[in-house]
Amino acid sequence: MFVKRRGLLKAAGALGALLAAGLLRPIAALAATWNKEAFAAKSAADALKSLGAAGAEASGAIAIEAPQIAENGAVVPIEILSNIPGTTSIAVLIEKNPFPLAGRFDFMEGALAFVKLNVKMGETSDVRAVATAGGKSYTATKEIKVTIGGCGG
Amino acid sequence: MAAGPMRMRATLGAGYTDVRVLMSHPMETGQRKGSDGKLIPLHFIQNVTVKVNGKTVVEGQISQAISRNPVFSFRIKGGAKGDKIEVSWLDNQGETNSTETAVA
Amino acid sequence: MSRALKVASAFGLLAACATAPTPLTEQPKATPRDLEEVTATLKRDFHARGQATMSRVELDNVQRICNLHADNPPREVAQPLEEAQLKAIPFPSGSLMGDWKRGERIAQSGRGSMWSDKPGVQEGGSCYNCHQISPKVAAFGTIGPSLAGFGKLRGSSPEMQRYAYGRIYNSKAYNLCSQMPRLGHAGTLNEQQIKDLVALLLDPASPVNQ
Amino acid sequence: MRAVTCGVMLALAPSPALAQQSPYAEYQRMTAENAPTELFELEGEEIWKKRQGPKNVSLERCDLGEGPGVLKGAYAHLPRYFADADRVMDLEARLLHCMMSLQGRSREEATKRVFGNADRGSEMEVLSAYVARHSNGMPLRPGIRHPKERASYELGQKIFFHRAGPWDFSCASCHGEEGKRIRMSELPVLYKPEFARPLMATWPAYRVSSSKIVTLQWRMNDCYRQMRMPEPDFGSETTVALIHFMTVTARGESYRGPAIKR
Repeated sequence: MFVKRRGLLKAAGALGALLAAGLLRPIAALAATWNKEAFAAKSAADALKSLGAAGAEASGAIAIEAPQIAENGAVVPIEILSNIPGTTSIAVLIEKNPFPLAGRFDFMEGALAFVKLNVKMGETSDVRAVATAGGKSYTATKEIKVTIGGCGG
Repeated sequence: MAAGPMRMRATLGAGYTDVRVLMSHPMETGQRKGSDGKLIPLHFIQNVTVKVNGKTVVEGQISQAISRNPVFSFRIKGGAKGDKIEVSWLDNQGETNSTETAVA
Repeated sequence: MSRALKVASAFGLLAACATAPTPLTEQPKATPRDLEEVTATLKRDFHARGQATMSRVELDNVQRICNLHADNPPREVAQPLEEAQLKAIPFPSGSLMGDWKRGERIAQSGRGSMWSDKPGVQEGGSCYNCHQISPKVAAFGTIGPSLAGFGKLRGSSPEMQRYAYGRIYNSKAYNLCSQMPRLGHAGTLNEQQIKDLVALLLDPASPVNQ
Repeated sequence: MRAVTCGVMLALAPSPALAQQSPYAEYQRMTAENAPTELFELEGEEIWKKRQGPKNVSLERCDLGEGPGVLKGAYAHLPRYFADADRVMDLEARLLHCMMSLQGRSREEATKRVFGNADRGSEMEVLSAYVARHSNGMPLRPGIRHPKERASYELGQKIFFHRAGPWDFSCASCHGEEGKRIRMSELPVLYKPEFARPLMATWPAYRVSSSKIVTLQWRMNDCYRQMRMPEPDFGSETTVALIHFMTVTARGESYRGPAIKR
C-alpha cells in the first residue's frame, strides 16, 4: 500500500524487457560488477579461489565483532574492521551456508576498511573475513552458534 | 514485496564519518514458499555503491544471504559537515534505488 | 519540596506515589465475583474465529476451582475433582503403546485447536514446548519436567502405560491445577495419537530411552 | 508537581540487569544497533501525514494524550484515560479512535488489516513505531490516578491470572514462574517489575522472525490464539487492560524502542 517502487529500471520499455530477461546487464546505470562464479561456489575454499584469495594468511589484524550465540539465524549482525594497512577489500563468508560468500566490499581512497551488516545463517558456523592488502590476502574467523526458538507461532 | 524506501544517516565520529543505510528489500533466497505454496523467485540486491561528493568510495557485491531489509554501516575517512553521501543499490531483477544525505 | 519528600527521594522510596499500586509478588486468588466479571468481559470483548468458538470462554469446574485458589486448592477440594476427571478418561482396552516415531512428530508439532488451524484433530501435542523429551532435541521448553529416560526409569508395564495415557489425556486427573493441557479431554489429540505419545515415552526403542 | 516527583523517583529505582544474564544479551544488543526499524518509522510518518478517510484529513491533529498532534512523550504516558472517549486507551486503541473521529473512517474499515505481514506492514504497525520513537529515553508513566485507570489496571491483573479455554491457560501459565522457557524462548514473569520493565520498554519492535513491526495489540492477539481462545477484539478493554497492567508494572523504566525481537 505504501511501499513505493522507485526508479524501476524495468519500466523503461524495451530496455527493461531485456534487463528483466537477463540479456543485458545495467552496467551503464551503476557500473556494477557481480562475481557470479564466487557467489555460486558451494564451499568457502572455492569461493576464495574465485575471488583470487586462495591461501589467505591468518591475521590477528582483522577484527570480527559478532555475537557468540544468535537467537535467530535470519538476522545475525556482523562487524568487520581490517587494521591491515592498505586494505582494499573485505569478503564475508559463512562457511556452512549453501553458498558461503555473503558479500565482498571494495574500498577506495576515502573509505576505511570497515563494514557492518546483517546476514542469514542456516546453522552454527564459522564466519570468515578475508581482507586483501597490497595484493596479498589475510583471513580471520569467528564461530557463531545459531539456535532456533519459539512455539511455532 | 517490491523494493521500498531507503533511509540513511551520516554522522561525524572520531576521525571518520559513520554512514548507516537501511534498505527496504525482501532479499528472497528462492527457497521460501509464498502463501500460495509456490517458491518465491530469487530476488536480492547484488550491488551497493557508496559515493562521497560524487566519488565512489565503497563498492559492495552481496548475495541473498544478506538479511531481509538490509542495514549496512560504512566508515568514511575524515569527512566534514555538509559532505554529500550517496548510496545506491541494484538488484538481480534490475530494480534500483538510491538515497543521499549530507553529513550531520 | 517538603523535608519528608526530600528524605523519601533520598532513599528512593515510593512514598510520594500513593496512587501507584504495589506490584504483586505472587499469584493472587480470584473471588467468585472476579470470575463473573472477567468472564462477562471476555464474552463482550472476544469473538468466535474458526474453530475457536465463544463457548471456550466459559469456565468448567476445574478452571473455576484453580482460579479461586491460585492453583493451590486444599486437598479436600482437589481430590474429589481429580477423581471425577480420572473416572471420565475413556481408557482403551489392550496395549496403549502406539508408534513412537509418529509420537515424536506429534510431540514436535505445536499445531491444533487454534483459530488458525484446520478444524478437527491435527497432529500436534506441543510437547517439546514445555518438556525435554528425546535428548537429541536441543530446543525444548522447561515449564514441565524433563521426560528424558521416562520409560527407562519406569518400565512399560500395563500400569505405566495406563498412567502415561491418562496423564496425557487429562493431566488434571492427577494434579488438579497442573499447567499441562488436558489434551484428550480438550479434543486436541485422539486415542491413536495419545498411544503414539505413550510409545514415545515408554518404548525401549524410543530415543527418549536411549 | 506530584506526578513529576513520582516519575523522577521511579526512574531512579534500580532496573535489574536481567538482559545481561541472558546468553542472547550480546545478540540482542547488536541486532538492536543494526535493526531496520527506522524504515518502518519512516513509513509510519508518511501514514501519519497522509490525508485519508471520508474527511480526507491526516492524523496530525490526533491527540494521543499530550495535546493534538503532540508526539513527544505520548507513548511513554500510555495507556491512559481519555475523557473524550470515556475509557482507557493504549496507543493502538487511540490511533483507531483518531482514524474514526478525525478521518471519519468506520471501525470496520480501519481495523480490516491491523496486523500486516513481511510483504506489507499494516498502518497500525508502522504508525505505532513512528509514535513510539518519540518517547525514546523517557520513563514509562502510564495513567494510574483516574478511577477508570485504576479499574483498568485491576481488570488487567485479574485477566492476567484467569485460566480459561480448552487448554486451561492464563497469561501466567507461561509468564508466571521464573526461569522457564518455551522451546528456547525465555519467559519473562510479567507481573513482576524486574521482568516487565525491560520487556515493556522495548515494544513495539521489529520482529526478526516475521521481518515486520509487531505491536502489543498483536502480541495479545497472538498469545490468545496460542492459548486456544477465541479472538479478542482489536483495542478492546480486555487487551488494553492487560497492556495497562503490564505497563504499570514496568513503570519508571526508560523507553528504548522500537526495539528488536526474536
